[in-house]
Amino acid sequence: MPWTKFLIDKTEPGFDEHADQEDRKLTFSEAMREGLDQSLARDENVYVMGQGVDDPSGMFGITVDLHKQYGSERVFDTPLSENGLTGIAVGSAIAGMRPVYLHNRPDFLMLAMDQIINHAAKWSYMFGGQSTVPLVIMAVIGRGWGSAAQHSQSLHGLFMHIPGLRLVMPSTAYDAKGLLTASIADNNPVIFIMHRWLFKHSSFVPEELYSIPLGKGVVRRKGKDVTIVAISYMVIEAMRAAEELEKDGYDVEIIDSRTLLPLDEEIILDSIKKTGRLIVADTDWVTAGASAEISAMVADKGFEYLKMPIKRVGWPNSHVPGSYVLEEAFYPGVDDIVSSVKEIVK
Amino acid sequence: MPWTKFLIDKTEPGFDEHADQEDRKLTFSEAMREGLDQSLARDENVYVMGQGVDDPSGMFGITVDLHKQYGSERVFDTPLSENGLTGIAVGSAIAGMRPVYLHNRPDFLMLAMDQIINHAAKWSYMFGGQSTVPLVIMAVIGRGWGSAAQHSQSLHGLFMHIPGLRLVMPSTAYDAKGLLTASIADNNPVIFIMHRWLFKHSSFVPEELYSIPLGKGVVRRKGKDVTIVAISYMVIEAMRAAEELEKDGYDVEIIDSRTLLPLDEEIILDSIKKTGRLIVADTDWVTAGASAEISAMVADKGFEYLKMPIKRVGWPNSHVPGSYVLEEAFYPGVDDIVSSVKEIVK
Amino acid sequence: MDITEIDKATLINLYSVISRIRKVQLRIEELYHQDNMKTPVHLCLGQEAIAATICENLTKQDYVFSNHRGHGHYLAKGGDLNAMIAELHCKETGCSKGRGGSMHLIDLSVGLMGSSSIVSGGIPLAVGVAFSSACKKDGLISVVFFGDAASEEGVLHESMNFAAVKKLPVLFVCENNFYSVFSHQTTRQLVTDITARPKAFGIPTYKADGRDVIDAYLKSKQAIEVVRGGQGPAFIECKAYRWRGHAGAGDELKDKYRKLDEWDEWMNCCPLQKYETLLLDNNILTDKIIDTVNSQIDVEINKAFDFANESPLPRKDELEKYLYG
Amino acid sequence: MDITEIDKATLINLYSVISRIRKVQLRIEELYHQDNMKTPVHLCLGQEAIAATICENLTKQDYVFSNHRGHGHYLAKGGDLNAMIAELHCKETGCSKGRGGSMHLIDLSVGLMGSSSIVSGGIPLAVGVAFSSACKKDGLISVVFFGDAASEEGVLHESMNFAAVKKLPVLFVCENNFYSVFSHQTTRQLVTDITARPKAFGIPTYKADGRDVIDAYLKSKQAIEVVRGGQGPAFIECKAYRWRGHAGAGDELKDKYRKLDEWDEWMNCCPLQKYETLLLDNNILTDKIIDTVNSQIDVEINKAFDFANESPLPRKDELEKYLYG
Ligand SMILES: Cc1ncc(C[n+]2csc(CCOP(=O)(O)OP(=O)(O)O)c2C)c(N)n1
Ligand SMILES: Cc1ncc(C[n+]2csc(CCOP(=O)(O)OP(=O)(O)O)c2C)c(N)n1
Ligand SMILES: [Mg+2]
Ligand SMILES: [Mg+2]
Repeated sequence: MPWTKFLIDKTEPGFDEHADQEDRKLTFSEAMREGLDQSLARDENVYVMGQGVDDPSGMFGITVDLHKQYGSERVFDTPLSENGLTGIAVGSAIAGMRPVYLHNRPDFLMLAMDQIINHAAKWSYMFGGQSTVPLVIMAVIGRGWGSAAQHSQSLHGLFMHIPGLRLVMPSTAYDAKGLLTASIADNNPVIFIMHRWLFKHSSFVPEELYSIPLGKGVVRRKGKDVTIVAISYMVIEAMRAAEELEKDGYDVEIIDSRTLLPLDEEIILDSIKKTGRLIVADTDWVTAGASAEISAMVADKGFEYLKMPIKRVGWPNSHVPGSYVLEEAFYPGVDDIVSSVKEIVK
Repeated sequence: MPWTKFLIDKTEPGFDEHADQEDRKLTFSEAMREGLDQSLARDENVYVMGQGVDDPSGMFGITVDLHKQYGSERVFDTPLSENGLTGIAVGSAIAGMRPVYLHNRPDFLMLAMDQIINHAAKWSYMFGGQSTVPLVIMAVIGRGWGSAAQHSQSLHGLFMHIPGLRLVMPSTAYDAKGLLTASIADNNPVIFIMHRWLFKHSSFVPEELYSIPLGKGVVRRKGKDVTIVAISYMVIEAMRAAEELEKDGYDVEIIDSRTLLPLDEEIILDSIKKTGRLIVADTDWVTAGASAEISAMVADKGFEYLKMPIKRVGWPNSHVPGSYVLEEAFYPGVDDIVSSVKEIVK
Repeated sequence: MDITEIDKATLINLYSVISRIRKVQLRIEELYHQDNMKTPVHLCLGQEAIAATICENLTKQDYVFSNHRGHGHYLAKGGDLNAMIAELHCKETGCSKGRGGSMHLIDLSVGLMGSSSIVSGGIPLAVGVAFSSACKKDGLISVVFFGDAASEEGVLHESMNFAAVKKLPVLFVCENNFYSVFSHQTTRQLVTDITARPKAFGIPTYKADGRDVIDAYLKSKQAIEVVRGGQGPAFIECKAYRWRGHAGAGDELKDKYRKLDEWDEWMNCCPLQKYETLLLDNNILTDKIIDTVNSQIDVEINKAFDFANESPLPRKDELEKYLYG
Repeated sequence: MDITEIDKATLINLYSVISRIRKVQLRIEELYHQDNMKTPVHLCLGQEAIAATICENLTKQDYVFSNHRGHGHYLAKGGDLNAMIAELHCKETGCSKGRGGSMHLIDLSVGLMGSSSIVSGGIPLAVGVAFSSACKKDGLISVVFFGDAASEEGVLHESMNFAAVKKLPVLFVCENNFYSVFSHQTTRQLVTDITARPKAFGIPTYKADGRDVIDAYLKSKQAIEVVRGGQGPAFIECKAYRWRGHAGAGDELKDKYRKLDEWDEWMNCCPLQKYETLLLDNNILTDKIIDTVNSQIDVEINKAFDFANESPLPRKDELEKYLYG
């Protein structure tokens, strides 16, 4: 049946920051799998758990067959007990392990908020820095095929509110592997959110393990008229919008935030210094989310450069609907970005 | 022993929007109790539950002896099972009851996020409006006496991110009762967050049941130099700051948001049209919280009026510390508001 | 368990309900590849008798909460077929107006209160409805269906504890099909007898064989009589086999994760076939009646798909319409 | 239970640990009204023997997670007294550098891993540490203390299930003092035998009388031997009485919520007094030794309060210092 395959096979044009490198093109999920594989090989304290990580479909390919390589003690399926298992991961991290806990959907993290927010994020602080919690929690934003309100949320806006967490949202295969390495190496709880529509996108991925520092955004496209700060899958939509806008003479700069905690404020402010205009594009509700934070940050620290209102392109005030026609109305994309740009440029 | 009493007895000058009314001055907690009492009397579908609602201290006085009046079937203590009990409250609401579920601290709501976010907030939408969830969830922000990171959070920033919820944060006894009535009467899940330092503040409270519409802010003080949008207890701090600033010739306008979902955008924009300057003061982390949303909203819809950067006064990037000296450094107050005003006015 | 304990009308009705669920599932599966149902489906093939026998013991007003694998619960409780098929087609005429999709079926007119696609999510909701019934003294009971994996969620335990303390009229129905997606129960639970958990909260428990309609009916009846008696909750574990993959049509990967002895044992025992033979042997049904029943069902299913296909889609400008109640 | 099963050194050590916890608690209570300890305290008066007997059976390296009522656990495991009293004074020299307060005690040098003030929060953490030990095959075991009300949280059940499936070396210690703040266990649980719950997950269980040091010691020993044997988790329920109010000094409102027969029964049986008499009767201790032990403790406590009082407060410019690891 189509739905799982449908989305995974969805091959939209991704983009590749090393387009000139001919060899070693991997998809996002291949890059993730490679990163996990190499991390497991490198450090015996790393282990991978989650519902279905050892099953034949292997979490959209991210974990496929890793249990065969590393044994079922280091790569294992879990009962349906998200809060308990998160606490167990935290406990093991306190004792020196480096757990990677995978979830199909961010929606399921709502069952584990007590352990994430009240425990993982606070354990270092509460005890004066004596313990650390090197834990990576992953989840994949679902989209499409009528998965509806309880299976399509992003929810990273919630995590961005909590001190002590890292929040990572890669948009390319290259970044996925590099940020994964940095996340596993970090001594703090990392929420690592992926977007399912990125999984078949491919780009150059070096074979060796490498790390992209948390807190460094990247300029995906240079331009002088307007800055778009885009998160996760919205980078793709922004790139497409920029191409369309180029035809009409708009010169768009695109910043991929890559991580939201820490947020690379400097790269954003530097860009706005030049363009004087900001659009924030997110895969989540705008209200009190990541796009609100980025906008508010600029409305304070970058106010002097701003020539026009800051626009947010993100989810409207609705839950994710089941019906595909309503999904079309729900999800913002190229058109919304294009019209927002036209609203504030010229 | 001091700590509970200490905070409850803390009588700081509140303020009273009907200062001329001599009689019927009630404290915030008396007003809440009266509102619950009258709501229980008015509608047999209303019931009150929560850990300790029937105990001798009665939730800081809010529920004291209500179980004696209405019986232990309508006012009852619960096991420690926050997620389960929230779901139970939601289920009963679906069946036509109007539960009021009280918690000592917002921190404990983290255990119930699945039922709040995935269920209560979505139930109406997911089923095309056929069911409603008239539920009020209350929690009291703790502050002071070394309660530390897991017992002092506000966390309303999280709830503001979720469509389908109401979010209510009263700052006066008068509003407490009126907003409580509106919350119980509302057909949607309402998160009702109180600040413990407001409980002994008193103001005029009419005897009869009355309702303050959700989504209507109020101007607490008129001024022309700068707009301060203040949330919950920060209204008190802002009023004090305004008095101090007045001495130096600053004319401050203060808006009490009263509810964050819905947010009264109009009253804020109207004020900024006049002052051209905005400070948002919150009892929560600034990052991706309510203050970010209000700021981002104005940076879009009110940009043309803005003369200066938008400042946020709220919690820094730290957990709430245990030690009182660190608490002093942690909590923003009058001084921070004063200096923010001075930064952007003149 | 003895067939003579059940009256003829009930036996026939059970046959028709089970056959109807079966046929609806098979039709959905058959057409699913056409991509007109753009919503995940979790078929209950193999598990039909559980929903049917439980609901046969309920009144129309009694409450039911369902889960992601909810087609059978919806139909057994009397949910409107047209509205269900339309929902699978994401149409405005769907039971959730196209907002919910396959995992969010509802029909309040027959007490089908909705379903959560969060595993275990419906459990406390059902307890809450039972609490409401206890307050209102309306004599109704509340039932929640959930899987073996849902029993691993803490919220089940919290819900059972509260239901037990307050003696609420709720029946917990655990459909143990041994799997959670690809994962077998034994990798997730040491004590595979799930009824051990409710016992720990003082809740009376029952076990039924979901392949055996008579057994499932009589055990359900006992459990429901207890709940209706006002003595508090009960719990029934019904075993059955998930004939297909977790979601969608077929089970492409079945050789990669099924336990083969288990597969043989369970797949060789079709609840519907077994029941049909039993009814024929006991002269409750004749081949002719069976034909009549089944062809009526086919007609009804055809109509439902026609209805769904002809129904309008939701309007884009009504995206936010049902956000607030 | 027979005192002769325990060697003399152990018996004496237990006396000293229990007396020390008692005295520390009483001193905190005595001075609490002075408001120098600006942090909520949850005294464990009446429950001292539980922490003492469990920890007596542990090695220094074994792991312990504690909860809000954690002073006894910390001291029994060997936590540094100066650092604890300094923490209660919110000083930089406190065991959590003044960031945690009374509910967040830690001493990693003796395996006291920390405590959560979220009721039940420490339970999965302890299971996680046990998981780590199982991976590393370090032979250590992990212990978590929690109350009767914590047993109502779903996460306990999730944690027990996982520990059982994976056969992890963790001991669950439920201190049943009958109350959660003002609320009696019987209003929250129908089955008040808490060990029914772990049994449902296949976990061996033990029950001990927290007033009776010999009983508590020998039962703890059995339970811990099972866990150390590598066969998986165990669970022990220890009953004891919370002599004071939920938090702070004294129990002003006790007449308003205590069950009086229960109060009489339990308050008339002081674990320390009973044990002292037993040791005297069996010639394990003499009055003289008792005096020596207790005056050493007094000296130590005096020093700890002096240390705390003289210690510096945290620096305001270090507010954010420990946010990241
Ligand atoms: C809280 C939560 N975790 C994970 C999932 C993903 N998921 C959906 S159905 C399912 C399997 C549930 O198994 P079971 O409860 O036995 O029901 P069955 O599918 O066998 O009917 C899983 C893991 C979910 N929907 N909700
Ligand atoms: C999840 C959660 N809910 C509520 C509270 C408030 N609270 C703190 S201690 C306590 C009582 C817990 O009782 P029990 O587990 O029996 O431990 P005891 O205090 O008796 O030692 C409560 C309700 C909390 N800290 N955490
Ligand atoms: Mg199953
Ligand atoms: Mg207790």
